Amino acid sequence: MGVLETVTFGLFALTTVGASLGVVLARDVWHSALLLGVALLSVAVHYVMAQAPFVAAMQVLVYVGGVLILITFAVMLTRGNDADSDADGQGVRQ
Amino acid sequence: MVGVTHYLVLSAAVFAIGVFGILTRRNALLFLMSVELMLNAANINLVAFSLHYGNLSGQVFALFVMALAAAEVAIGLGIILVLDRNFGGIDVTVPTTMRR
Amino acid sequence: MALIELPTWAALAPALVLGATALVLFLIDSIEPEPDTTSPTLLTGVGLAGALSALGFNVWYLIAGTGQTTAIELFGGQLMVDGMTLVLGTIVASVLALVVIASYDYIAEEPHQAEYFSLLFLAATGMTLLGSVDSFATAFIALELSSLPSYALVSYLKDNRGSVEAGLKYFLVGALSSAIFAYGISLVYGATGSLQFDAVASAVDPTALPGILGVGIVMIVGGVAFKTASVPFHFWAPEAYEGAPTPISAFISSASKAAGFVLAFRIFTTAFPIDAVAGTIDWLLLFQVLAVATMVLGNFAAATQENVKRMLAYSSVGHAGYVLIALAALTPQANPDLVLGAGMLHLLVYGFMNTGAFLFVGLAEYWDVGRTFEDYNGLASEAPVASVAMTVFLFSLAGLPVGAGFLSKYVLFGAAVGAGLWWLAAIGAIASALSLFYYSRVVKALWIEEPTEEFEIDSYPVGLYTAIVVAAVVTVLLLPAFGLASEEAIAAAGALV
Amino acid sequence: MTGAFDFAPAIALLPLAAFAVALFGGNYLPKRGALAGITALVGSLVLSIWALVTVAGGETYDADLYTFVAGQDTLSLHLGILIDPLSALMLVIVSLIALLVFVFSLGYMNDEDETGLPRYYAELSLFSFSMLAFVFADNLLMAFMFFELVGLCSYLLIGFWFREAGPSSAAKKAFLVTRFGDYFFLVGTVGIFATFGTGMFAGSESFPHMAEQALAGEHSVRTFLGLGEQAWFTVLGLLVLGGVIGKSAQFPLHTWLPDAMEGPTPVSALIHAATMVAAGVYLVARMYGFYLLSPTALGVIALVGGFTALFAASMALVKQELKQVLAYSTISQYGYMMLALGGGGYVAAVFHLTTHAIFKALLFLGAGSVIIAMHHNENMWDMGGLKDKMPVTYYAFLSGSLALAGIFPFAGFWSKDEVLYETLIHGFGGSPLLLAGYAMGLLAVAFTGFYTFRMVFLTFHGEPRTADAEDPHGVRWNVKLPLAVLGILAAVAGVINLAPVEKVTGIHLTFLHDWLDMAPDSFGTAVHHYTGDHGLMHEFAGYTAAHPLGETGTVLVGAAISLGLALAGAGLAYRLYAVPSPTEHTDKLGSLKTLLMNNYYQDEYQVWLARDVTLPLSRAADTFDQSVIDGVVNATSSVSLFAGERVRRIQTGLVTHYATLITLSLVALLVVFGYLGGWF
Amino acid sequence: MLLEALLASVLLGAGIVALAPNRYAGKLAAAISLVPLVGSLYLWSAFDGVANALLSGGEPAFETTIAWIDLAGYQLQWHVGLDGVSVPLVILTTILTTAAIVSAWTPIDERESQFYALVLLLEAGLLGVFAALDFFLWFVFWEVVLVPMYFLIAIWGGPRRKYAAIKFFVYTNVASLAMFIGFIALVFGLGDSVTTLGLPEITQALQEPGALGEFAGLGPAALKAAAFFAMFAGFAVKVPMVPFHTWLPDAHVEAPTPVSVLLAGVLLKMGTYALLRFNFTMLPDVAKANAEIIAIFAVVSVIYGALLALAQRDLKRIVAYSSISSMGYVLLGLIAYTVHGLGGATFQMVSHGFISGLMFMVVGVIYNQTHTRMVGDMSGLADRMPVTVGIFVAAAFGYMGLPLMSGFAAEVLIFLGAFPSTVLPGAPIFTALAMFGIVIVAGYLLLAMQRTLFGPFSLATDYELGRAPVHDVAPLVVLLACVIALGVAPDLFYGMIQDAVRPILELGGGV
Repeated sequence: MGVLETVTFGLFALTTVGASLGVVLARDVWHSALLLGVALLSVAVHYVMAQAPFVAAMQVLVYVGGVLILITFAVMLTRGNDADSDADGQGVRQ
Repeated sequence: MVGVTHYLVLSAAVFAIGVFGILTRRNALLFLMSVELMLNAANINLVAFSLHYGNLSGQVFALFVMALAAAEVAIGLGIILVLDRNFGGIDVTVPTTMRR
Repeated sequence: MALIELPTWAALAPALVLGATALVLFLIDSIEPEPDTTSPTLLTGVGLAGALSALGFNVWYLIAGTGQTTAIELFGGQLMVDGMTLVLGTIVASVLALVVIASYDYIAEEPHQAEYFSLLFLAATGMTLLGSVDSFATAFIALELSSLPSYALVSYLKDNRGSVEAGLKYFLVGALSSAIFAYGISLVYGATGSLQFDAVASAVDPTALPGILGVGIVMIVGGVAFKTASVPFHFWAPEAYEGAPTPISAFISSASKAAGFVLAFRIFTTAFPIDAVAGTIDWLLLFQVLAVATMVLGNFAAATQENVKRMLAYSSVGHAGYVLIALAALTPQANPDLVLGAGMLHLLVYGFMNTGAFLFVGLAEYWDVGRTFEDYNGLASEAPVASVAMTVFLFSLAGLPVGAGFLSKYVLFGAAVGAGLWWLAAIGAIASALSLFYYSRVVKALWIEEPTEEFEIDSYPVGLYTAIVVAAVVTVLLLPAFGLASEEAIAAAGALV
Repeated sequence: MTGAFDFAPAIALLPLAAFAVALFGGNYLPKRGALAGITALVGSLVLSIWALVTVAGGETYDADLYTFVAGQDTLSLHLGILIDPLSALMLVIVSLIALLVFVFSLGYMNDEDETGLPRYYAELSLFSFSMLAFVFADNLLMAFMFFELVGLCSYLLIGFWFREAGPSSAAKKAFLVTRFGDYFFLVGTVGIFATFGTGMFAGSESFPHMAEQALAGEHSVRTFLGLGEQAWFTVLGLLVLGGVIGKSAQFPLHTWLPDAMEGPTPVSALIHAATMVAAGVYLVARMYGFYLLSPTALGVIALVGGFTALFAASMALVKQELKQVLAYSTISQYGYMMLALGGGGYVAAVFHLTTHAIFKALLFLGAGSVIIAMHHNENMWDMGGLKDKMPVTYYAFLSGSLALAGIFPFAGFWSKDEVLYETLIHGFGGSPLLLAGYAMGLLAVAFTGFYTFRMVFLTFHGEPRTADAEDPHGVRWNVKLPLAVLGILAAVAGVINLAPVEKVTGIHLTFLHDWLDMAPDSFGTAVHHYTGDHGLMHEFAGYTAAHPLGETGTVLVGAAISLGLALAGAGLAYRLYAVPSPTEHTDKLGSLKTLLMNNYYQDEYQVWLARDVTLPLSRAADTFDQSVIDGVVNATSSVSLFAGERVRRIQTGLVTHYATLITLSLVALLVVFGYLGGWF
Repeated sequence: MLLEALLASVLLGAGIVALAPNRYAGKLAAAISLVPLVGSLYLWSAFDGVANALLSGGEPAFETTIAWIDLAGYQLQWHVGLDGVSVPLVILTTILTTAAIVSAWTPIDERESQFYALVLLLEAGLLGVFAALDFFLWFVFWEVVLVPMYFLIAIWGGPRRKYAAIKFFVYTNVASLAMFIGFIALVFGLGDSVTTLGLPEITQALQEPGALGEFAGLGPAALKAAAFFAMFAGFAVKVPMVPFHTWLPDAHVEAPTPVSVLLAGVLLKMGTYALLRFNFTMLPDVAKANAEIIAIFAVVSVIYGALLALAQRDLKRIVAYSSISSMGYVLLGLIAYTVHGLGGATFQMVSHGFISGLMFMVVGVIYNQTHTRMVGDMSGLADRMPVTVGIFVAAAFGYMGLPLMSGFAAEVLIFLGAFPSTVLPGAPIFTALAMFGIVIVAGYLLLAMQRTLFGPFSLATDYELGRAPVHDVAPLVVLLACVIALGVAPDLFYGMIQDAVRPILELGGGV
């Protein structure tokens, strides 16, 4: 039990951290948004493991169902005329 | 056995990644997403400690944080949209009309 | 006593009234579905009524002594009402009333006025609630409740690049800060297993996990530092204040700052009393460092500004530094009532004088006279009454006895000296002297310089004028009547420590 | 009983009233206020004489009349009147000469249609007030006050013709130089008050008396700076002497007096010859009991006096302006008085003071008469031959000149002789220092004889050398009357103290001595208190008289030598200048003449001190002040603003920078406080 | 309630004048200022105060005490009253204000109502400073004085008025802050033994041995010394003393004449008054222990200030620097700790108030006619304006300490007091050094007078020089009369001054 838990935790911890890193490192905002979803979902798994299923449910509903959709929406709205957003970090300052 | 410490490390890592994102990315949306990561890091702590102490206030607070994070995103997106409209983009380093 | 018959939740009446007013404003707006057809006068009137009744409740409760001997606890200790709550409520409601009146003219040409007012009242509700929080959970909620509408209000002029930029920066720094704050809370929860202030204090175990508690406390300091525009979380302030619609600048820089400080006072006296956490973190020293940094940075940066509003913004940072003395000086030898009370008093007086100063800038913007010092040259000949008021505000801010700012500032410095921190007072004094220099630049422009060009002033906005004059009168009258305010503020502070 | 002393304050206050009348009403009065002054001074003179008579009757007066400052548990300051023989005599002299000068002014000023006459008479009245009040002052502070006031009047009157550059400059110089002396006087006064708690001149509560007791060990006083009583009293005496040197134009503070001749001549007569300049000497005489306690101070007085007598006389030898000669002669004569005081000749000094007041006032008024006649040309080389055209002036002037030169039997002979005699006998009596003073005084006698008669001959004898001298402007009774009065007095005033005659004949003729000896014992100002067998001079100053040739012999030889020298000087002048067309024989002195004409460059070094030392010093201070002290102030503000400029640059406008700074600060705080809190 | 009525009348008057039309403002202000003038003279005649208001046994006259603010253990009060030190200064203030107002009729020709209102406001502040007996109340007045002064210099001043005004403003404000910190540290050091910020209570508590506890790591002695020097520095700026004086010449030169009159006449006295009240009454032991240092300050101020005056060409600057010099005497008198030292110092405050006011006013009258104040730009003025020049000469001699004018009495009393001081080692030397100031003062005043007033008439500016109008000359005459009256009868004030300063000497706390 303990080992399995630990392994699961480790696995999802890696997912969480990896996805989070992906969020901040991805060049494309789209990818970031998607990876954010992954990260948030894996966090929800941690909640379940920490015996907080309700919180986990809310995490899925609020974050994935609300926040992520909003962000996606915003990406769509702003992407067209945001030439710089793809070349984040290396963009040329006006 | 997964202890509080593990969660603490995890949350710290997520928090740090969020901070890293804020510091390195210029896209307003990514800024927002990084903040979400940081808030989630807080939530991981809260839930984990809630388990540790066996009281629910941590979980309850985590729920509030979620709700407020959502509200924050909503407001933030609104601002980002007007930013986009006024400055033709969502690069946070562009609006510097008030430097000095 | 009639108050006894009221239910305990009625102690929250000021916040409730403000929240209700926000909803009423929404309601009024929705009665007329066509956008922007609702009478501004009606909106202002309702808003004013709401603000004044909130003010009335606060003053009434203060006089009646509600919650001042023993705090009224609500919702299982999540909220409470005591003297500090009411003093903060008074500050917020007063500033709100002034801002509402001033906004009548300032946003006369703008769309979405009902939303503007509603957001204003929601923010005010959050700020008022910040005075009655008794747990980190409610603290976070109230903080966000006051911040979120503020973000929107700052970028209310959505076609104005300055306003949008201000809103963006405010929002981004705010989001970062709230995340830090939340994380700090989570760590404190981790270290103590509780979110309720009293419980945190009693659960603090200096031996266990000192790092987690310490990091948590520092992060919480960060959260309140953002709210109070203290260094290093002040970066949003100059730009948000400069870009925001001026009444909003006034509101945020006065009321919001006061709310942040009251929260800080409560957290650090109730949840982290220095005796309990001294082994972990000497937050006295932390606040001393922050106070010095804030005073110096705010005042020095203000000294060389060209834009009046931005100068006021930086000066607002500087004033946050003064009030930080109230926390920094809670040393063992200090008279804690006096120290905290002095901080409260300064916030109260600052509420009027700073609001008034910003509203004068709003008046100038209303007349399109420009934003720099030079643009104000000779304005006194056109608007003597407002200029007198502005002079009162500025000199009072600088600590000259034309208004109560003199007393509050010197009581604060005196309290610092009383705490043995004469050097802190000395740094404050130097900063204060510098502030006299830059405040008097405005006065000089108004009264002494010759106008560079003709002013085109064709109307004298009633609302703005009223607000400015009222603020000036209160600022002046608080000087002789300081005793009334100080009694309440010190009693409230005394209840806290 | 109403007596003279009840009216004593009026002696001074009458001229004060005249001051107010002349100042405010002068323009509406006949003679522009002169009559008010004359009336007041007649009153003063009458009262003074009445006081003199009363004193002669054996009464004296010493009273505090007005409490200037009533000290609580500390010293009080009073204004009071001391009338003893000395002050009574001086009151008469001053009021008499002042009255005569007022009368003379009618001719000198009114008849010449000068403007600003009310001012003139007001100032002259104010001077009379101050001088008279100074004379009867009963304490040192009051004396100082009126000493200063006469200085003010001197300043105002020298600068009377303010539209010209010269008088105002001279006035400034006069005031400044005397003020420099007064500075020491004031320090001394303050020191005396601090030491004794009083500044009274006479009586058992007076400071000379207390000092005497202190030295006798009967009473102790507080001294300062760790000095013993004797040394401290010497310091005090020398400090007060500073004022004396300034006011009485003694070396090295004599330079103002020749310049002061820029003032109207009656003013020169009154202030810069007869009265104010005498104030210094009078002051020493007034507090002689104090000086007698300090041999050092006495020695200094004597040397300063002797040297000044000679030094000034040498400069008078070559002057070309009438009044300049008189000015240097005045300095020289006051040197004699100082010599007398230093040499233990108290009576001699007062005697010479008296006679000098008369004959010098006379000479100045005579010079004024000449100047009127010469249409305000003062150069003696432009004169000549005036003897026949203005006989009254001439004879009066001659009388004064004989007195000045010390020719028997004119007043000056007696007094000067007594001065020299007293110095000589005390010099032989064990104070060899005085012999040096005596030698200088004696040499000066010859000089005096020469320059006096050079002046007389150049002015009145020979042929007229200019048109003005050919046809001088006439003078009226108001000029002649004072000249006549003074001329007679100059001839006969010596009778008041014919000491040599007494010594030779044994007939008692030293009336002045008796007079000054009449002061009551309680005052401690009587002559026998100073010079008697148990007098201070003997007990404290250590002076004893010695007569190398026997008493009579010494008197006669001394008188003969000085008379011989005076005659020799006068004779030389006669040879050189009593010719129809004299030439400037002093040219033969060559570079010495240049030196003398330039007053030994005394003015130059004082001007250098003022202009090339003090002014540059003050400019340097100003530069220092502007650049360093004010520079620091301004730099503080510049640095603050520069720092502000730097600080505000932190706000770059880039929100990512803000986030970075926030994070870094937070991390820094965490690290620091973590370290302090021991988290790691 | 007399004092309150007086203050209220001035404040009310300021309000009325502010709203009056410009044309009548001057006359109206003059008329209004007669109220406090007459009132203060009545106060003088009815004065019945005993001893020093701050010390035990002292009973101030016209005392009122009303609780004002309660600050956690410290009560601030409206506490006013007069003793022998403050009455003369109050009278000085009222007389000079009226004189200044009348003298402003000619030079002030724009925004008159504002000008006169500010002058009255200034008067209110000054009166408050001299009357207040509660620290905070006193401090309010102390600081409020800055505000009208700032405007008066900055609006109606000369070409560099803005620089001068802000320099004055900030410099003196910094000084106030230093002083404040020093004083408050002392109060807290007293701990529970004081419950109000009443100056008498604090002063008396400080005299109790052992009342002062350890505070902020400083022992009682160190605390006293620190507080003393903080306050000393603060007041030294106001006085001003070298090297804190550089704001003064700038302020004086730029200020319009009536303002210079008040600045030199009364404002500087605030500094010495405060020194007397705070440093020298509250902390005599520290003063005595550091007597030499203070005396050096005094002497340097006297001599250096006078030297600076000698180097100036601007008549106003000359008088300004000479004020620094004259204020040095006050300090010398204070440190002597003798009746005549303290009393003479106080008397000098009053005397110098009148004389320097008079000097500035005369210079102002000349400026009104010639439009220049530069020594080289004019000469022989006596020819054209004899009365004014006469008064100039009288004033200058008053400044030089001519007997029978108040300056002499003041200086002589100071010297008489300082010379035998037992507190100050080497007192005779210090006194003698300071006294040399009387020579230098004569030097620069005579030099300036010779160059400007005498000699052949000439004027570098294109103005038709005429006689000054009567209302310009009248205040001069009034002030000159005051100077002479005080010079002839110093006891008009000196008796009550002695009553008030004598108890200071009886304080314990020897070195």
